[in-house]
Amino acid sequence: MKKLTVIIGLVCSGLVVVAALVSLVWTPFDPRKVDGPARFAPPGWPHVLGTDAFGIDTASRLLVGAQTTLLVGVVAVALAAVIGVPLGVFVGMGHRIAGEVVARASDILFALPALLLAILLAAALGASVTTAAVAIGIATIPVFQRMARAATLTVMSQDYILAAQVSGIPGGVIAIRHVLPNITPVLGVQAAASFSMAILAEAGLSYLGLSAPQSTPTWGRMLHDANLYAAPIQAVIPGVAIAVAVLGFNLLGDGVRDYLDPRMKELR
Amino acid sequence: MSVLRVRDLTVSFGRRHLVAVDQVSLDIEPGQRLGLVGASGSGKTVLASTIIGLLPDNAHVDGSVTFDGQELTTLPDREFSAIRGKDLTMVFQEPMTALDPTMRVGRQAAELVALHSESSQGTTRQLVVDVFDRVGLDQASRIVDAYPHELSGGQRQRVIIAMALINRPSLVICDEPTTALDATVQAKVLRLLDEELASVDAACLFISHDLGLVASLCSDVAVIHAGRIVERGRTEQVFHHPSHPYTAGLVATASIDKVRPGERLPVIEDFFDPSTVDSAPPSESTNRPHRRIRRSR
Amino acid sequence: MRSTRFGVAVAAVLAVTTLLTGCGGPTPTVSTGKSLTIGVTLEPPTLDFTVSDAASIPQALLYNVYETLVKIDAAGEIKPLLATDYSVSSDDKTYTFQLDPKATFASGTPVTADAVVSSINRMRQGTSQILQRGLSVIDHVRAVDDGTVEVTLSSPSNFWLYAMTSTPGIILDPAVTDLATAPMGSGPYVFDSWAKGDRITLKKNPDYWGTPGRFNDVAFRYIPDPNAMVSAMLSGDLDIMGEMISPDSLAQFSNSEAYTIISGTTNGEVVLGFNHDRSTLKDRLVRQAICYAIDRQGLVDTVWGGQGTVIGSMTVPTDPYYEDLAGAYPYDPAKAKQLLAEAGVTNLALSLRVPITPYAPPAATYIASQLGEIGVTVTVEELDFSSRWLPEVYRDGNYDMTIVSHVEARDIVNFANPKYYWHYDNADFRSALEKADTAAPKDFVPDMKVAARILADDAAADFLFDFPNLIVARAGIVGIGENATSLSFDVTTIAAKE
Amino acid sequence: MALLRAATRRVVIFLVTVLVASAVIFGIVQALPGDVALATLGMGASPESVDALRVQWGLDRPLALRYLEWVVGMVHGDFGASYLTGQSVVSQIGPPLAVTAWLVGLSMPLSLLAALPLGLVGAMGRRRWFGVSVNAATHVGLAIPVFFVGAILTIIFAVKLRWVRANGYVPLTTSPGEWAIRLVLPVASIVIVQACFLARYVRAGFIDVLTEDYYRTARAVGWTRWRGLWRHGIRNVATSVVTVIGLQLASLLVGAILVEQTFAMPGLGSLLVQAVRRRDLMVVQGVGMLLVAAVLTVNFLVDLAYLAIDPRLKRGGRS
Repeated sequence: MKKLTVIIGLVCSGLVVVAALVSLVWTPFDPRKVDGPARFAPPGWPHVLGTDAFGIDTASRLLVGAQTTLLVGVVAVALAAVIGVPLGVFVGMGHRIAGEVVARASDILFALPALLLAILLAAALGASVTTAAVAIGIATIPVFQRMARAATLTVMSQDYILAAQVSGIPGGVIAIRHVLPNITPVLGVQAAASFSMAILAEAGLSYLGLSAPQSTPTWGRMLHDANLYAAPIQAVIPGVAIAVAVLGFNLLGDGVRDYLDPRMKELR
Repeated sequence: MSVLRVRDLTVSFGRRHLVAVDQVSLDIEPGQRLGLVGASGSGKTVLASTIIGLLPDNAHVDGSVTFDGQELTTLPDREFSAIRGKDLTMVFQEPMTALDPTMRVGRQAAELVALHSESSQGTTRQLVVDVFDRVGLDQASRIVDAYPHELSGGQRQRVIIAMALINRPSLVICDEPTTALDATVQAKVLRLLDEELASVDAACLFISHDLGLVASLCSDVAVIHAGRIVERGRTEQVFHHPSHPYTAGLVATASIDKVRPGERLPVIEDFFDPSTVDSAPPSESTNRPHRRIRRSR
Repeated sequence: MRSTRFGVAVAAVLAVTTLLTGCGGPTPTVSTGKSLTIGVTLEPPTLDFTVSDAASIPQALLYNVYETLVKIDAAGEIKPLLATDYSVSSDDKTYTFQLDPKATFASGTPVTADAVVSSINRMRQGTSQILQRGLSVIDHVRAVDDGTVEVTLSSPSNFWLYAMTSTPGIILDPAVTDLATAPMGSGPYVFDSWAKGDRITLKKNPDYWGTPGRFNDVAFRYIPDPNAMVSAMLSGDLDIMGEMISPDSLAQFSNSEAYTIISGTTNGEVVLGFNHDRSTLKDRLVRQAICYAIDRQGLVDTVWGGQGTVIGSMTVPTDPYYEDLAGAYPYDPAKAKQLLAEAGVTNLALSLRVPITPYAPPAATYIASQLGEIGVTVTVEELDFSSRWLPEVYRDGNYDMTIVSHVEARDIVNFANPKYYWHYDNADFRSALEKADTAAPKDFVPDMKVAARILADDAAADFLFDFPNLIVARAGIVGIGENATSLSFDVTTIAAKE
Repeated sequence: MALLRAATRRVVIFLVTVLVASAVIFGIVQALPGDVALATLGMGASPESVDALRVQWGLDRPLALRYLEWVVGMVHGDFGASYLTGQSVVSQIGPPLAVTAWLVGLSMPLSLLAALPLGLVGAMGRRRWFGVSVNAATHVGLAIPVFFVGAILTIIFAVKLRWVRANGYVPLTTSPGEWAIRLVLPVASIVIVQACFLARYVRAGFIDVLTEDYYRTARAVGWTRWRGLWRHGIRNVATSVVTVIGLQLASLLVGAILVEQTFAMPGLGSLLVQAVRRRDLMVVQGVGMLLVAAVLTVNFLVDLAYLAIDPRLKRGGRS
């Protein structure tokens, strides 16, 4: 069953990656070319998934949209991890006052809902996919910070850390040599989960008009622009695409976690 | 009639059917105490878990276990649960984690009584205090209201023993009950177990790797190695005149105090070469019909 | 200046229709005492129209809660409201209004000349630009007697009386203190409540001085999401979908037994505005090339479900001076390319910064695609209207092209203001407009046609289409004006048949 | 005594955190480009009229002074007044807060109610078809955007079947019937997604218990599989779920905007978006402060809830 989870996760997320790669070199039609007379074509030939209100080929937009989807996930997770993990390790390694300050700052950030951040950021910098990804990333910093801190605490209680400390190895070296490698698996799982959360969050922001403009093909924006009554299928397609991507990365994360967490294994 | 009767019991795990208990048969008479001795991984705990029906989901069981004449391997969980904790109980190895940390210990014990009888809350509490008192818990009336983390390891193990005995069972399975305890506490708990088993007249399957403990507590002993019972008999008989080389090894390594200073300590391999004897290591069984037992943990 | 008979002519028409005071001729089988829910899209930021020019304020309040001396009817004619009659002096500078002696505010206070004078003077203090533009021409106002008001302009203006039919002409109850949340006027409905983010509710003015309102309460529900609006209408939650902003969904309402679809014109010209401060766009050839490159009928078909009239200048069909100039720049990409070549422009890259409205981003997508066909690279950016489009595009002129529907009536005058965000600076047009404004009424229309033609010839902007007045009502709702000639969603003419 | 000292310390830290949060919010909000005066005047605004309005609203005064006034006002329960309407921020927040509170307040218990059996079955049957299918269903449910769920529910139940109202909100005090019938779909949308989300935590919590020795003890003393898991698992599950809900509260209050938008409800998130668009900064600050303070308070309360649920923490407390 665990294997099945990982396989489905791999297939779903793999589909997204393949779609993004394919769209770099080829799409069936120009994903920005308006074709008035062809608007709202039902799925068929030559428009495999039909066309939208502009007569733009939905399949092409879907493929290109995969790029944006991945971009959002990568930017958000990378930002959150690059800032959150060092802070978490730093706090976890036992700097008392600095730790308290970081923890409180992280509390404030955590208390600021991601959406509020995104709204403010979009207001300050303008709504775009990048703004949305950055906002989601910032909002995810505390998640990584806390996760890294907890994992670091566990590692720090191990005897080999004590041994290292006793032999006078500086904290920075311990952090890089012993702590980081040991907390990486946990963070990897978190990264997969945050990745899918970021995709979902971006779809929400798109829905509120706080992410991509119409000219940028993204799944969230396609869903936002879809007319539920004139062509419901044009809402279902991006909706399913989002679900597949989120499901894929979620399952992947779960699969990896199950694999790493010995408690999840059946006892002999 | 035997209180417990195990026949040709084979337990294997997973898709690859890794065998943990292989063709084991044994009997325990009412009031009898049987020691089960073996090294880690020999299949002791799996055997105990099979008897009480708490094997993990991926286990396959073949053979028969009857308790008071009732077949257990095919018994539905609901009916099995009515026996567990009442007539058939178990004392676990790890007292630190065997109690729910979020519940007062008295309540955990009281629930166990209520589960198997219709007695009211008030009398149950008194019963629990009495039993706690009997197992040597000072200030038993205070301890019933304690959470597990407020008790020492020895106190917790006493609670667990109390819980195992509170419903006057006919068979108690003790899985290394004292291994996790300090040496001094170990002796006390063991004496307690001895007295209490006697007082409720319960039979006992006592699992241990420590021959000394088994010798002090059990009239009979079975030696398990690689999932098989390799020797069985009266305790003195087996320990003083082991017929199987593995048993001989066990006995010798246990008697380290007899080794003169400077001399090399004996190891089991001095007496027993696993590759030559019929006791094969856990093997993959093939073509063997397996019934998946009801999932339980 | 010369004397005019314009006012007199209008007055003659008014004399006949005085008794109707704004009624659209309801059928006899009307019921009273029901409530009316109208779905609209944009919620006003405040109800204080002396501060904000948001069209959503008059949409809910004008003619319904607030009344003016004269109003505009569905045919675009000036009709009496609080004034039964008026006359214009021979120098076209002094307007004398006879107030309806029956007229009272909803509070019971009669609408006296003093009240009108103080209201107009109060309006002149307003920061709203519409108010200032409409009222700045007034030299002074005075009460001749209790029922007569005299307004003297500093110079004759054909636009002035028209402006007085909208927010600049609103006559406030002298007792009003809080315009932002508690409007008080003399209309058939009074302001009841404003559930922010949801609805504004009006209730019937029981003591209305004219023909009473036909509904006990009227709610304007604000639903910005086009799908949600259609859902609300389809689920029977709305009586009227006041602004159909997803014309592609019209097919849902094709059952004429259940719904009535009203499709008329508005005063809204959807304009592809050029920033005339940009050197490339200063070149008329480039602007004309862009106009030739855009298939406006195709745009209307694709972006607005084929609803809307293609226009050719800053005028709409209900303007008296309207002339169909839609054929000025037929869709001709070859010609567009040729004009670009003539202008010597290569690799033209333009920003198209549009406000987030139902029509602008889709139109931008369409235009970007079509301009791409003639080799113009267009970067589309969507901006929130209030917080980003206004400061960046409107105030700071930081854009090449933008798309806005100019909803006010006769807003062609904006092209005469070089400081307006287009930075259109054409002395010929300015003098033509000035001439029309101050001309004798009979010359107004031909003079305006000249002005409008200048804009078309110069390709001052690409006038895409007249925003349609697209309304869906449930069957049985009658009296909705086909053309929206004012900013008001005028419910005084609406009735529900049983 | 030690307890009192620790409590005092926590309160001080809490207050300092809230104060810092207020400065952060004020800073971010004031740094937003755009201008409420211009946003209000709209197209046709002249620079003079914009300046006049700014002076009228006191926006020309120094930042520090305005911050001080704001903080001092908040201490007295005065969160300032909207520039646009002159109404107090508190009175503006009230009605939308009620909408969102109903939405979230009804959805959360229902989600939890649905999540418990889903998670329990998912944990117990994690190697069998029923548990696997439940788990798969929760995974899928979690992956669907909530507004998409809302749209589908609307089309089915409001437009096609006409069982309920499509959207909008009517206060409970105005008409309980209308209130209820309009809340059904938005609440259902949240519950569907949120239950799937919580079910995964519930499942993980129960699975944790399944591997615990004390669960084996419970089984050994005669608890049946399901009852034993429920009996001994529910507290463990409660701990993690309370944490999750506590941490999620702010996101839920603001995240409800997706559902509010779908169902055209005048909630807190919609107020916030609207206020940001119009640069009605007092309202933005007020709502932001309210949310952050609420979450910080809830975090504090979650700590307390931990103590109630998990006696192990009574000594020493959570670090």
